[in-house]
Amino acid sequence: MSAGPNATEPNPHDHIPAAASNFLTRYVFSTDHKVIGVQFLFSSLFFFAVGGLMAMVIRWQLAWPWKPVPILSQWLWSSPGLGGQMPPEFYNKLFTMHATIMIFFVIIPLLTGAFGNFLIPLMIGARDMAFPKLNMFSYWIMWPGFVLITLSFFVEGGAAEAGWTSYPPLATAARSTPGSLNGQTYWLLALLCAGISSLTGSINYITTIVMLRSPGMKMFRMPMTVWALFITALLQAFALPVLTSALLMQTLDRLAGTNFFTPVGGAVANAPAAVGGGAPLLWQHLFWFYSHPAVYIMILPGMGIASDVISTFSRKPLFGYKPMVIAMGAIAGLGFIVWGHHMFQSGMNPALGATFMLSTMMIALPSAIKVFNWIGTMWGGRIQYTSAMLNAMAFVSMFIIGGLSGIFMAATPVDIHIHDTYFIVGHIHYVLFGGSTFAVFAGIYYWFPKLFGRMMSERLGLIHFFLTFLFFNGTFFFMHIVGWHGHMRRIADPTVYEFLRTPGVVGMNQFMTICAFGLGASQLIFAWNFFYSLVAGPVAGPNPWKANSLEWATASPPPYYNFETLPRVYHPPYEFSVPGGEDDFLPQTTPLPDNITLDPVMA
Amino acid sequence: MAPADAPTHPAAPTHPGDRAHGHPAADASPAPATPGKVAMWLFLATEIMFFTGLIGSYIVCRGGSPPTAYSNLYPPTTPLDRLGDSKGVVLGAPGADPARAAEAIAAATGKGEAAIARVLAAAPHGVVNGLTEEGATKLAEGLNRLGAKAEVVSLKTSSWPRPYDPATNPLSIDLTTVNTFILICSSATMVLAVSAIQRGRKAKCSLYLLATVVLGGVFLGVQVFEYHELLEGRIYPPGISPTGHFRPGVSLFASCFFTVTGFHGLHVAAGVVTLLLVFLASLTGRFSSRNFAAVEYAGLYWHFVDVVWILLFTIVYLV
Amino acid sequence: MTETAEPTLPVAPPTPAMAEAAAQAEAHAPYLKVLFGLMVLTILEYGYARFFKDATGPLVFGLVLMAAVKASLVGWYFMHLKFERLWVFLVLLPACLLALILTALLFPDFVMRQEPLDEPVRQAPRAPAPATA
Amino acid sequence: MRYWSLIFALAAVFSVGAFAYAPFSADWWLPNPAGEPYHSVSTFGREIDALFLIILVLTGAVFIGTQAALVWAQFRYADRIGEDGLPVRPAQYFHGSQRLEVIWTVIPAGILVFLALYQMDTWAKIKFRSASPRTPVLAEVTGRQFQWAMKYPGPDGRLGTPDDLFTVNDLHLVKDQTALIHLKSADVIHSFFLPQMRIKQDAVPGMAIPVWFDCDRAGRFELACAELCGWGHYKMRGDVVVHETEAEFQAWQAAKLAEQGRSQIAGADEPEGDDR
Repeated sequence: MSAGPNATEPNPHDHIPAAASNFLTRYVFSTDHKVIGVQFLFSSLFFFAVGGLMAMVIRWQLAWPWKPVPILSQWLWSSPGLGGQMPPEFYNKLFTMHATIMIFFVIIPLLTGAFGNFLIPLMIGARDMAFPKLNMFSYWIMWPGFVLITLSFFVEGGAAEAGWTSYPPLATAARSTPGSLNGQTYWLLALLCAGISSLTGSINYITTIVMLRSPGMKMFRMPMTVWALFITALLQAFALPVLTSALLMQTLDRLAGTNFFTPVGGAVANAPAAVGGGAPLLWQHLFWFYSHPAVYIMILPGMGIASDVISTFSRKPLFGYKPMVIAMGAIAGLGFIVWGHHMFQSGMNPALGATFMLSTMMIALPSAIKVFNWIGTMWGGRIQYTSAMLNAMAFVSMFIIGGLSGIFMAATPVDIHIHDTYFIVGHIHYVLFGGSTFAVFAGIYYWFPKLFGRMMSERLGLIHFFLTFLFFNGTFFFMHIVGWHGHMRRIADPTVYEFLRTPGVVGMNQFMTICAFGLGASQLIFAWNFFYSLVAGPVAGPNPWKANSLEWATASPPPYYNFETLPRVYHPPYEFSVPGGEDDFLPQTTPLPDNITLDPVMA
Repeated sequence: MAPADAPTHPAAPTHPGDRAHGHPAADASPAPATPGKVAMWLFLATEIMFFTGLIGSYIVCRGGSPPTAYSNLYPPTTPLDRLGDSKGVVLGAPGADPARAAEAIAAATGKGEAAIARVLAAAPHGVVNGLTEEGATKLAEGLNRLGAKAEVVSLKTSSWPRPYDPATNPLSIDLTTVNTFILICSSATMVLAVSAIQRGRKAKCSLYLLATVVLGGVFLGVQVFEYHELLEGRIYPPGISPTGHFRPGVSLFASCFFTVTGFHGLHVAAGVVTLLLVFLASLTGRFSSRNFAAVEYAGLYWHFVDVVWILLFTIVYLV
Repeated sequence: MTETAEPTLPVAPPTPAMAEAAAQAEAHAPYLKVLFGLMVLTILEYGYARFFKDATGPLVFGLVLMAAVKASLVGWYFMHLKFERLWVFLVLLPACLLALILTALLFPDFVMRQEPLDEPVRQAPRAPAPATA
Repeated sequence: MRYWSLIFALAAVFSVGAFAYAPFSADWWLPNPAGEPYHSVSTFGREIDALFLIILVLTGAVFIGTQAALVWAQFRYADRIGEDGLPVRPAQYFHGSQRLEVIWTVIPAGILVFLALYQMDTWAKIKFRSASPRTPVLAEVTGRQFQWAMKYPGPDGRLGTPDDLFTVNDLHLVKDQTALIHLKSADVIHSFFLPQMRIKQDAVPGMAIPVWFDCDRAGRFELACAELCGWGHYKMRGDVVVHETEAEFQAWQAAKLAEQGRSQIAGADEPEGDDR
């Protein structure tokens, strides 16, 4: 590989700081963004495993209701009196915690915490984040959250079971269901911790991206991943505080007896009536004001990663770089005014529903634009089927399904039927697993050499991808079908209903469960590949994929100061296969050949 | 919002000064902002959204409150349509012999001891409710004969506690106006501190910082006093609270009041602590006309807290 | 959170904006004038609230107007928005806009609550119930 | 290498195949009465199904188009290394096309706006209060953990009178008559879900929400709770019985009233329920 002439004039005032002095400050309470990124990576992958196991137990119950779960039932919840059966409230805890963990402790920390921390300074050519100590804080404040969410299983009544949406009064009335006794309070506090982490992180990211770009790194020369993380951080900064306020109000409703979400005289399960005066719908509005943008928080970084990976392995410039950025901005902007589509059947004013339908339909547009652009990027390229590329292509392919199924829900009348059914569950998993998780895999395969200086096994990667892709579709596709057949979500036993007791539905449920186990088992290959390569993978050079962006201009793994001298940047990171070039890539630190001028609108 | 163009503008292609490691590039053109300032304003934007969640909820809770939610005679959210008896007696003063006044009330209404004690304690705004017109007249006359001050009132409802109405609203506007003055003054001393250090007047800056801390502390003290009065110190008539104490659970108004002013108070407390640290730092002489970022950022935060209070004072107390 | 502006961080070079601010600040007058204005407005608010306490419309309108003026005074002069560049407003305006959008979109559900269901009255019973009971 | 595209093709074919097969199986299609798998029983159901089909066809076409383009790109443009160890074909170097961007912005935008506007009418008919039928109320339905409590006005046609009929998990209506119910909740949020009639509405404590629908087939249907309401959410199931004639309904009501009269509860003026 050619390093390219580094044209940076040495800056006499830029100097390399001293290294962290001991083990504790270097690896545990480190202020190095790379170490913090790796910390985020490991803790969220751990919780990924926990959340995945929960999902499998959920699937077991849906396929074979009330049959004792093999192995796990012995030591998790069964009492002799139940004969190994899962109590229905435990089922509710499982799906509540599965969603909570996957959303707040896996996907968001993985995408923004792990990739955001590791990549932003490297990709914009900075030595570290703007506020390294704040960065460290944003990781360690996750820990109270981890601890609280784990502890909540062991308090009286057990973990929260009001769903990850925690609609009051189910969530606020202590006696409404066992998990609302204590677990819900733990849930709220855990989410507050995760929220503070995201908030401090996002302020740090925005500041870093705005202020610390290396010379020549204009905003429109940043990689899509950085753009995506930047817009994600903006979404978080503006939406999360509203959730924080709502979480605090719910906490106060539970602990201080305030009345925000309790209707006049509200009483549940023979508890004394509350004074009330508030409205349960208020929580839903505030919650979705954050949690709808949160959906984009969970998909935008994936879009960024997919863009970078697809361009690199198509050996071709990204199709429509600026339109892609603008589409992402449009998603973020529109994302703030569509939250009501989660509430079409909630008793919300139907006129408001009609408005929200219009804005929701419009947000499908930028997503469509991005899909077309990804296909355009591959068109005419030289596609290299690495594990990272396959996962990124799976992201595109599955995101199409997830995006199109979203249109059914945006259509208010159709939503009347499919709201709160498995159709929704299928949709969210096509976006969050088919989308974000494949993007996470793509990102890990792609940046693993940069993270740890070693290559992952491509062979195992391909096998892992093949199995994951097949089992993923087997697990989640039929959810659309049982969903439009009317299968409600969050029910512990579908066979209570005649129309869900039919052989077709039961068969699909069992098929999905078997595929889910396959999906879970396939991840063992990934885990083996990950940990084996960590210690014994072949050593990677600085730029194993021959990519252009700045992180590949330094050693793998990068030294704690990232760059010997801050690199100077000459063009966007997607100049692959420039005609007349010796190599098929042109690092950002190398000027464009004289005969090339970039299209000012597209590139 | 326009995230796509938000960041593009001042992004000078020049090296913005590698702040994390000191020594801003001397040859670089002056950065339009420092990372600290960007982060501070971003933080304030998140704070705006946080208070939007709280104040927006307050506004809609208030706007959506049904017209009969509060009344001068009955506790909030009492279903008034089922109550036939809608006269009450306001006890201005229990007179020379409260025990006999209590007896009179007990005879007229059959209320328990605790309830009657609350009526007496709530004077001059004590309210005896649940009376017929005739009963109310009789009781008022009887009480007046005992030397107490009492008058008959009829039921008046409102959708929200009205300011200056002691029967429904426990908040003291006078006290809080004074407190608002104090906070505004602290904002002024804060900006004077920044202005002083910008001109290199270190001693003056410290002095103004100290003044700000003290004024902030006084504001907090008054708020603590107010909270104590509301929660414990006084007994209020039933239109405010069925238990006599104004606590977060007694009505939606109480919930909103304690939540918004409480979180504002926490912000003030955090500001006072920060300013105290900045003040102590200023005593070491580390701030100068070229290095006053910490003072400036603390000031921004402090002014923001002041702005929030200006809104809260208007929305919660006056309107 | 203000600790983000750690005192250990190095000197921020006085930007032109700050220099200008410093120059403006040479005279105390604007700050004291603003303070005076804020005081007057507070007293005005106090009196206005007392005077209009029974007229909700003018009360809310006038007080919110005065509060907005006060808030802008603090922002404009004390927070030095007067001297700030575009980027600060690019941070603040989206937040303010979203604040308005959120509050406004809450109105249809809570403030303009739909009228309660009128208890239905049948014009005539559908059919006389067979006298079984 | 290029054969990796086949797995993506497989997924697309599988998806399209499943959707294409779905209408031919009663279990895979929208829920309808057992005997008539392709007949949606309610007026709103037919409208919703039609809209559903329109979206299904539109998204199906887009799906097939994009997946075909994706798979074709994957297949056609896979990197191939010649015998000399060099790529057979270089990658093309271009940054995009303004014309294409405009085309694939404007056309989907048009389709989406059309879809949104096309739905409005049905939505308004089903949910807007101004569209609620001017018929007497059939029943007040109150969700509570974990059952549906129905209150029928009884012979006098008024709710809240001594001849009200109370049932649990048992909703009766008459064929071809618009049924108007008042939906309430006594404790937490529930959701009134009639799968075969494509009706869903959350029951929110503190609110009374009108819901109206009809049914053109007599028989038994199911009522489900679609919003998580606690540990027993899954079993919050009710029966819906559609009577052939008004007389049949009246007879059922009379019999039930008689039964209620005999039982001791009936004497009390208000059995539980949240009548405020």
